[in-house]
Amino acid sequence: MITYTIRRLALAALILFVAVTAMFLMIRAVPGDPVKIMLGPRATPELQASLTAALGLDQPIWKQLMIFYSKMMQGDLGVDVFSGRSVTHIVMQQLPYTLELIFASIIWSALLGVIFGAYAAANPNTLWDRMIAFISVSFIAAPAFVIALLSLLVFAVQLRWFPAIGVGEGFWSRVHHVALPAFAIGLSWVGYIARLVRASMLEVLGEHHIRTARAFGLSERRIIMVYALRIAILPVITVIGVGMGFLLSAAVFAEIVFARPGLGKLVIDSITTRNYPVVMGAVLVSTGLFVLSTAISDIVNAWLDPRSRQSL
Amino acid sequence: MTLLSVSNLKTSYGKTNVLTGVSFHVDEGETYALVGESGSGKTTLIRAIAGLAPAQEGSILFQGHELRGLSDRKMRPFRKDISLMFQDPVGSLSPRLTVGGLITEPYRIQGMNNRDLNSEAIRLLEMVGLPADMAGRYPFQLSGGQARRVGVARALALEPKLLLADEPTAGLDVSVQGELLNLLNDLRDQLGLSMLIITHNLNIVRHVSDRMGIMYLGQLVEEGTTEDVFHHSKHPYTRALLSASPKPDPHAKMDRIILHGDPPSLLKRPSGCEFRSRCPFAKDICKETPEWNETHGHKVRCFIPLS
Amino acid sequence: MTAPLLQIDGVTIDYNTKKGNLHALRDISFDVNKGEIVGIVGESGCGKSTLISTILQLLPQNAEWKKGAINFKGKNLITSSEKEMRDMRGKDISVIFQDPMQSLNPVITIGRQMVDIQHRSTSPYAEKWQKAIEMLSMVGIADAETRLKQHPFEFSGGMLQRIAIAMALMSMPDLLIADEPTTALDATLEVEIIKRLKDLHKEMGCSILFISHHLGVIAELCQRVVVMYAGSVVEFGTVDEIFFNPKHPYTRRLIECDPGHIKERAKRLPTIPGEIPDLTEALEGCIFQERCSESIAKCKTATPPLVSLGQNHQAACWLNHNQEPE
Amino acid sequence: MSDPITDKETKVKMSDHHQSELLKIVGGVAKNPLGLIGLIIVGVFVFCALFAVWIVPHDPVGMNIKDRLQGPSTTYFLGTDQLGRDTFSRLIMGSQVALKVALPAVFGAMFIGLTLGMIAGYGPRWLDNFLSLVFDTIRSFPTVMFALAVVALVGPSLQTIIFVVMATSIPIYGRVARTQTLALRNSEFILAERSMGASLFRILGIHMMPNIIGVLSVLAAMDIPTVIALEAGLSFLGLGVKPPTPSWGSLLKDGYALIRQTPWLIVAGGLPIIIATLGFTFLGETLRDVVDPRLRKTR
Repeated sequence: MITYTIRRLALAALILFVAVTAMFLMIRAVPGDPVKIMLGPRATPELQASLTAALGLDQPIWKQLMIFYSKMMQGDLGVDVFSGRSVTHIVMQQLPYTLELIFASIIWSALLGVIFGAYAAANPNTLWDRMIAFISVSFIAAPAFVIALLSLLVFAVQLRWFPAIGVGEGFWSRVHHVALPAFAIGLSWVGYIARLVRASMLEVLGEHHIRTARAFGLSERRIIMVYALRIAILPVITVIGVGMGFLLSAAVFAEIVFARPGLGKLVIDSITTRNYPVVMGAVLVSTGLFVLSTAISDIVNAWLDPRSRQSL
Repeated sequence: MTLLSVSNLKTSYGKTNVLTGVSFHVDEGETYALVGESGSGKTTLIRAIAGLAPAQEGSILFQGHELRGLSDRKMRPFRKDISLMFQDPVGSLSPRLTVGGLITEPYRIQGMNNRDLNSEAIRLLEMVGLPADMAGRYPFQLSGGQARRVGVARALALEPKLLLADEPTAGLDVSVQGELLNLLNDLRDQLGLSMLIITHNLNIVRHVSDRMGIMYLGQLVEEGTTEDVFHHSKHPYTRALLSASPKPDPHAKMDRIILHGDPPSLLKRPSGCEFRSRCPFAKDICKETPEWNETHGHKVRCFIPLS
Repeated sequence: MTAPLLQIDGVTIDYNTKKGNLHALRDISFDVNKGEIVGIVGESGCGKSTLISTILQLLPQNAEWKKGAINFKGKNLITSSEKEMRDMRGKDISVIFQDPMQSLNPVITIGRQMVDIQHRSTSPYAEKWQKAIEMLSMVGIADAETRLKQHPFEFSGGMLQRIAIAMALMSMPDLLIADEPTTALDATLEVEIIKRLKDLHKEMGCSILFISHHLGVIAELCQRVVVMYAGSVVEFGTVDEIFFNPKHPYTRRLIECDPGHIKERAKRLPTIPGEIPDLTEALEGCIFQERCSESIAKCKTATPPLVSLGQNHQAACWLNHNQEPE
Repeated sequence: MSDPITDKETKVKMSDHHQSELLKIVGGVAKNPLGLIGLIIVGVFVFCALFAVWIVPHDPVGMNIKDRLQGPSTTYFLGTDQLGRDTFSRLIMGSQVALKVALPAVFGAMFIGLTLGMIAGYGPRWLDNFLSLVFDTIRSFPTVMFALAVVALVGPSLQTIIFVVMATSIPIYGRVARTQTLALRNSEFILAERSMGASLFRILGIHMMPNIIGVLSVLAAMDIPTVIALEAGLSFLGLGVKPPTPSWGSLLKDGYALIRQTPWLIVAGGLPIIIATLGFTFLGETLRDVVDPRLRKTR
């Protein structure tokens, strides 16, 4: 188990390294001088020269990469050209809001999804099962940001049940603020997980070892909760791990629609002001978050399913 | 005349060596059966001969040409003369092709599609006793028996000299087994075909093969004519195999050799005679590696062969 | 003669499928006495697994009981409640399945599964663990202590089947059902498992219902034999009667076709031409008549009943009727 | 030797099954109620996209300030935006943009993903590891973040969106194609083809690909709605197609700005996206059942 964890984290580090380097080179490969683009109208030659030196853009590419990585190791993601504040500080300030939004949406949607899925699997081909199947398919079809806009329009603007803007102070106020965006992002996830749990549960319940368990008179509850769920849950964990990427993307829209601070809003604002270091920092952190979550879900999977320990 | 001669063939995957020096030959028009249990390496051997699995050492001579290590391109002309039949009757048929398409696949591959493939398909279906309208069907619409016959038709499409058959009767009920073996026997006589059959089922070997070899852990331990091996088996493992298939007769006498323990894993092979750990007659001498000792055509690899 | 342990009387089961009602079992009747080994011989599609599921009352949803009863220790299993059945499964009746690689949970250790099936006994965990070790050594598995902590995929087929036997016999059941336990194994392993089953049977005295399509194994192990074909019993009798004095054409052909039976090298092997009839269509007359070389006119119209021909031997074939013993 | 019972001579028609197979699939989809709804919605959507220019009641970019911000009426079916442009016409034109992005991006990604996936699955191990690393790296960028970064660098345009959407979906198809190829690589029918001397192209093209294309086409049908939503999202953030070309996303962008003045812009922009994605998803669902019945049991 330990060797698997180490090797999986090493792979994650490798993927992150390749992704960051690709990102770094992509920015450098763009035609035109990023400094001139960043400064825009205020581009005086001296300002340009000092900024180029500050960003080390005059160095050869691989040297810049070395500097970037050495600084990154100490957690320094460069400096925000305009405000002079360290990018790491800016990004870390916004990160908690995005995490709060993502976990809120995962918790309610995964919970409801598993309950719907398990119920549908427990009594297949009943009216309930077909209804859940229909609802799941329609939920999956609804893109997060359209649901966000519509729910903003109906629940916040028209009915005023929920606040339309901001994050709120204090626990209950924050929950009240995060409810609507979390609902919007999580909705398609309920359908996705419900269908997955139903399909994988039905498949496992059909396997021979379940018949053996029944032949030994184990109670149906124990068979479902231990013998079947232990295997049926595996694909769900993988999907949740991968899903972090989708949630990050959806979070960008939810933060804009509900005017919440967070990584998404930060990236949008720094793009409109052409603030490359901040864009780079935010994208890098979200990629890191995604690579880490896929690694964690693989590790949890390996812990639950000994067979997959040899797969690396 | 010797059609196929395999000498000292060795294959290994990473650190596990599967075949540790196998040598035998198949004469023209002869049917040779290789008998071995799971893990004996018989499938690896037949796939190495067909050029599907790499063999690190030794030689595979087919009509004097060395096949081991040939690239796919150089091997292609020989594929006309050697054809391989697979264990899973339905699984070895490409699911998206019709039976007609499957049977005439060899012609297309060898670039011989200047002839009327439809009539070839009918001829081949006829040969294996299937109705002509079977050509329009897809593999998943066939029963095990029918799929098995389509496999035979495809294997014999280009009238090969050597047919390699991997467990031809696997998955068939006893009553249907006979049908297929009779078909193979008829075709062998009609086309003067040589056959190399591998199986774990000793009973069918007695009715089909002229000569046979017993394989254990990637090695041949006994070889000879089928009658010789069945009536005067010499190697303890062969004797155990022969006694292991219970006769459908409640009063059959039970002088059976029961092997205790499981076959050792390919990763940690025992030293000396590899059957030593399970052999009821093992002695100290068995710690050495036994060589072939042959008495007029009947070879055995054992220091104290049974009388 | 004490009452048989298990008595199956006229059991008829249909499956309703898209193509209509599949008559999987038709009028199955035979019995198993206490401490006896009864063999069921049948090729693929003869209804063996449906019969086992019916005894255990673990039939799929689309199965429909038509008629018949199964008396086990004086209780009709067909009318028993799910609760009563669950009490018996794994205590009075236990099962060994065909494919050892598939019949154990892949992600749970062997030890945990062996303890779980002792869910009825209230003894502490350590005691159950000890019983598991005992059973494993009884079926010849070395260093059981470490083996219990391993998962099924770390064992060979032969080992897994021995574990399955250990699990089945752990609760000293009255009836052990073995559904083709050795079909997936090599010959040398098969005989070893058969020998072990014989010794355990002598030691424990439980009755065994042994299912196989391998005549040799049945001949060696069983005292009485049921021959099944396409969902019905064609012959039932002592092993000597069945093998030396078969009274049904299918049994005769089956014995002839077994390659082990043919002493000398045969140029042409005997076969049974044709295939199993489609059980969804209306069936009249004898089920085997299409493939039977000795069929007479009556076979096409009336279904032959299972009739006793004396000396504990029954067969369902019109040919026996004109020489019925007085 | 032939079987006496069915000795009748029938002309073996090696008929070409392909077009009849297609008809069978469409027929199968139409039979299922969900599939029928999906088929109708997708049909209307494609019809609007193709004939948008002719069926548009008003000039989608024509401004008349006096009619600005009106609710739905007989002249303006869905009301007008802040510049008095007819929302309904802009909606119809918007479907054109959605299709122009979705089709090339999804089918481009599918074929590139299929080829790379098959190469990774069938090729030597080092190539497999390299391609898997490439797939994992691309996939590790959260899609929208990656899109924003690219748009930030090269500026928003239709081509950028198509490139971004295709780039981020190639790994999805690539990974599925790779696992399918790995599973089929040692199957007996592929070994049988090799034993007959079939060339690499014949094995991949005629024997491997048809067994994979089914799963991938279902994936594509389910991926189109995600692509439409992504394009609309980027336009909503002002980083999609440059105005004034009408896109559903830009409708929503205006709608969001005027959310307190009129709800109609959001409703008009939001509903088509939901309906279109519902249509494609229903179609994808039933397509999966019809194309690959084995998949049905895992529905």
